[in-house]
Amino acid sequence: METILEGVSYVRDRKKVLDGVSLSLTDRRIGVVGRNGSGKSTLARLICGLIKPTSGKIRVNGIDVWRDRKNAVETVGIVFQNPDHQIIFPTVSEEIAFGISQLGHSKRDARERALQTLSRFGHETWADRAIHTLSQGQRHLVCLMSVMAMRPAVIVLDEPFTGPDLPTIMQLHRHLHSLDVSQILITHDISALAGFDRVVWLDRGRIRRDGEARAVLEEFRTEMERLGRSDDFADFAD
Amino acid sequence: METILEGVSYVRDRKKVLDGVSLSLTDRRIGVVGRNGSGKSTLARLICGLIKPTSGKIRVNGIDVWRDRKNAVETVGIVFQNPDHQIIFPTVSEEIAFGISQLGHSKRDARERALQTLSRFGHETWADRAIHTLSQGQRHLVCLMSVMAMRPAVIVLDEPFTGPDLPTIMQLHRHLHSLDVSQILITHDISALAGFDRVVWLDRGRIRRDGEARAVLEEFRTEMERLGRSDDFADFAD
Amino acid sequence: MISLTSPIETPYHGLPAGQKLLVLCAFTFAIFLTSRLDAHLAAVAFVSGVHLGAGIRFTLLAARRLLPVWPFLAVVILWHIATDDLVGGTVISIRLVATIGLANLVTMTTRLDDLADVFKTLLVPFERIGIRLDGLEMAIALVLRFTPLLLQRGTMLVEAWKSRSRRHPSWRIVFPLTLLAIDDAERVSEALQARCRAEREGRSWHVS
Amino acid sequence: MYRDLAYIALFAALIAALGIIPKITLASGVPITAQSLGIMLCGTVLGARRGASAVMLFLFLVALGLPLLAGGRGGLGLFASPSAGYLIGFPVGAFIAGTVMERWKARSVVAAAFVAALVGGVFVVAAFGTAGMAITLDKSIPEALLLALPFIPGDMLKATAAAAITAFLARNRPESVLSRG
Ligand SMILES: Nc1ncnc2c1ncn2[C@@H]1O[C@H](COP(=O)(O)OP(=O)(O)OP(=O)(O)O)[C@@H](O)[C@H]1O
Ligand SMILES: Nc1ncnc2c1ncn2[C@@H]1O[C@H](COP(=O)(O)OP(=O)(O)OP(=O)(O)O)[C@@H](O)[C@H]1O
Ligand SMILES: O=C(O)CCCC[C@@H]1SC[C@@H]2NC(=O)N[C@@H]21
Ligand SMILES: [Mg+2]
Ligand SMILES: [Mg+2]
Repeated sequence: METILEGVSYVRDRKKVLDGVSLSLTDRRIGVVGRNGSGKSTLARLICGLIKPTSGKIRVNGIDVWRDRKNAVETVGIVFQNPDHQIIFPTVSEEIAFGISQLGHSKRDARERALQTLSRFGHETWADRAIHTLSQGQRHLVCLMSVMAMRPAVIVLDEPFTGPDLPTIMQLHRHLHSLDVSQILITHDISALAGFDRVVWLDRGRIRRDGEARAVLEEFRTEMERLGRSDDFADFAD
Repeated sequence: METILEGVSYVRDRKKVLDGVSLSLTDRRIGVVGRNGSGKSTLARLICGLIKPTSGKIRVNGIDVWRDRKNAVETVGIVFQNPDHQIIFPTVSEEIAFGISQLGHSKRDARERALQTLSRFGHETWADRAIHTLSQGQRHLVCLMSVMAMRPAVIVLDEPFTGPDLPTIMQLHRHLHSLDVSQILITHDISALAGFDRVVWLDRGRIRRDGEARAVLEEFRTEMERLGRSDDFADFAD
Repeated sequence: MISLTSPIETPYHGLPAGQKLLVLCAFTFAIFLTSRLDAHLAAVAFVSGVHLGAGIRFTLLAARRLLPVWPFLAVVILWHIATDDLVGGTVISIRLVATIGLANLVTMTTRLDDLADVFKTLLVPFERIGIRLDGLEMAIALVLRFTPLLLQRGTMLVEAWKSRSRRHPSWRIVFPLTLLAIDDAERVSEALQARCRAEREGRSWHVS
Repeated sequence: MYRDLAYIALFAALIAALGIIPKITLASGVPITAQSLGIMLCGTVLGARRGASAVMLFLFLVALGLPLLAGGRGGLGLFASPSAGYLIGFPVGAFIAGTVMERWKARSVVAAAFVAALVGGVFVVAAFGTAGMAITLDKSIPEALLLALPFIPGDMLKATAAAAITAFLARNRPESVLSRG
């Protein structure tokens, strides 16, 4: 993949949520870390073309994700931080089939593939289940399956592992691996980034560090632990 | 604390979400683990008296939490798994002050204490902020502060650390410690239960193991990793 | 969500939805043209016959669906007795039972999709005057999701309230409920954008 | 488009959800329901076109036979019942309420919303409802007016609620009040 941001800023209610972010992401597995409110989810939305940068340019595999929606949905998928912010349809199979049908598959075909995805995770019985009767972790898994079923080239995962349980997470990792998809993974869990190629550390809307995963993570962890030990939070208030 | 469940079942749409759960929890720090959909959040709601058990009895410090709401809210507090399920009011200070004023404090007093809680976490500036402009981790922190500000004897935390960042989590731990409150912590993160007294392992609505934390966690971890390695998920479908 | 389609199979299930609607419209229109008692008696005989043609069990089910109408028919009759116009009262009562009964029969014997298709065809002329229909199917799916979601948001709010208050939530809880609802709409529109390849600009199916 | 679609569907669902509040059926055969509050909100919050669209979407689903009217009723029969006039008046009422809201840019949202709800959601709807009862029940207009009268006090209350809710939204989610956008 090739995700390129050039001087991207995003202003909301006169607050600079992101401020002059330039990135050129070409590695296969990229982590994004940063404190609460540092702008990680905003960055994810921008990369998927869901919000318009106040200034700057964003291209994913050469596509202007804000303008060219048709190609954007085929290229980049996003799993939102909160499963309830992602779910559109009343039943599980409709939810998973929706994205597939948007890629141009027929309704029948889309449902067929949705069922395949479900059975890949051992949840065939969920097909006609009303989503609101699932537990939160189960709903989170539905969101992940919906996006993976679309097989985008790049997938942006915003804290995807906070809902699913350990066996499901292991299963998800295997599945993601088999899909041959580039990942941009936002997380607070440093250990989830083991084996990643590169890590971007956001701090109050700006890039604080960006580089080889292990080095950035080491520095990030040290700084977070230092902050956590101090009891004077005043200067970090947002 | 003394949280006692006697043969508690909870049925929803003819599905036994919890099935004959008996527990007598007297330790100060108790962990609850289990797979997605095993009934952890349902157990949390029952212990706080938010839903009525289909059968069985629940007492927290001798209080019938479903019937005796007045004493229940003073005794047991809950932080929901999803911050969006907890937030009622438009602004941060209203949200935190609400619970305090419900304990019988005057409006002014409640706001005063809310501001104190905010400044304890270095977020005075949030007081009149619209909650929906906060990031998800920040909203999660607001939920935690709202409940801690009420100083209940027992606090049920449903995956409270999936939103806040590491420094905030460390800060929260210190604060919880200083409050001298009993905790019932639901989590998928085994390491978060280090130092806990006891762990309950739920499996498809029943208690699978219940006992000294380290032993239960060891067994739980082994089983979860075994499940995660196997690719045959069929028999665990819910 | 359950629809009001009958679980009992009838011969009418097989008829094209368009034809059934046409008959219904013609029947309703015709009956409002006259106020003669004999014409109304013939109409009610027709509607009863059509029902019985589908079997006793179906007729009973249909009659149960008409239950809410009965008490009010009694009032109509009483009113007309009081005003000394028993024939007039009978005519009105028969007219209501016959038209509602026949309409219910169409509803009960027609699948949702088929009915929707007929309505969509009927709406085509509206497309000419600027109403776009391409979002209709999506809109229907969204309503079916939002309706239980709103009720669930209500339950959630009550729980959130109860968890920190000794009092029952007051009616005031409708205010935060509307906020939750609006936030849901915003999120769903973002979620749609994330997976829908249609252009963001461009008009929806409502008049614009 | 997505946003419009989501809002329209949400408000159609809102009318449906208000149907769980129990109805009281009067002698005319038309019930007192909370659903007309939903009609008013469609107008005051969404504005004329989107508001009317939301109501039509709701009626479309009712006509299809979904049990979305108070008391779990639905189906084509409703359009031959004494309620028919009200049902047909719903989208018109929402449209008028929305028009008032859009045209009259009073400083105070509460005032504008109250007047809008009153004109569109109460009077226009009542006018259609009266005509409907006159036809289906074969009554003279004055007689039908008498039948429509008992709804007015409740409807005024609903208009007040609609105004309060619209103002609350305008304060806390200004961008959601599309009628003022
Ligand atoms: N209305 C319903 N109908 C059927 N099943 C339901 C309903 N509501 C909840 N359930 C089921 O109840 C079970 C318990 O849900 P609960 O939210 O307590 O799980 P949990 O252990 O907290 O899961 P997670 O780890 O995902 O948060 C789930 O399997 C869910 O599918
Ligand atoms: N309407 C708004 N007005 C002011 N600030 C806003 C608004 N919307 C978002 N923000 C701010 O934007 C910042 C970035 O939010 P974002 O959700 O991207 O953070 P995040 O890094 O994902 O945090 P988290 O780890 O908690 O998920 C936050 O500080 C938030 O307070
Ligand atoms: O049959 C129905 O459910 C729809 C009837 C419409 C009821 C109308 S709406 C205006 C007036 N106010 C009420 O409370 N009821 C009537
Ligand atoms: Mg975030
Ligand atoms: Mg849970």
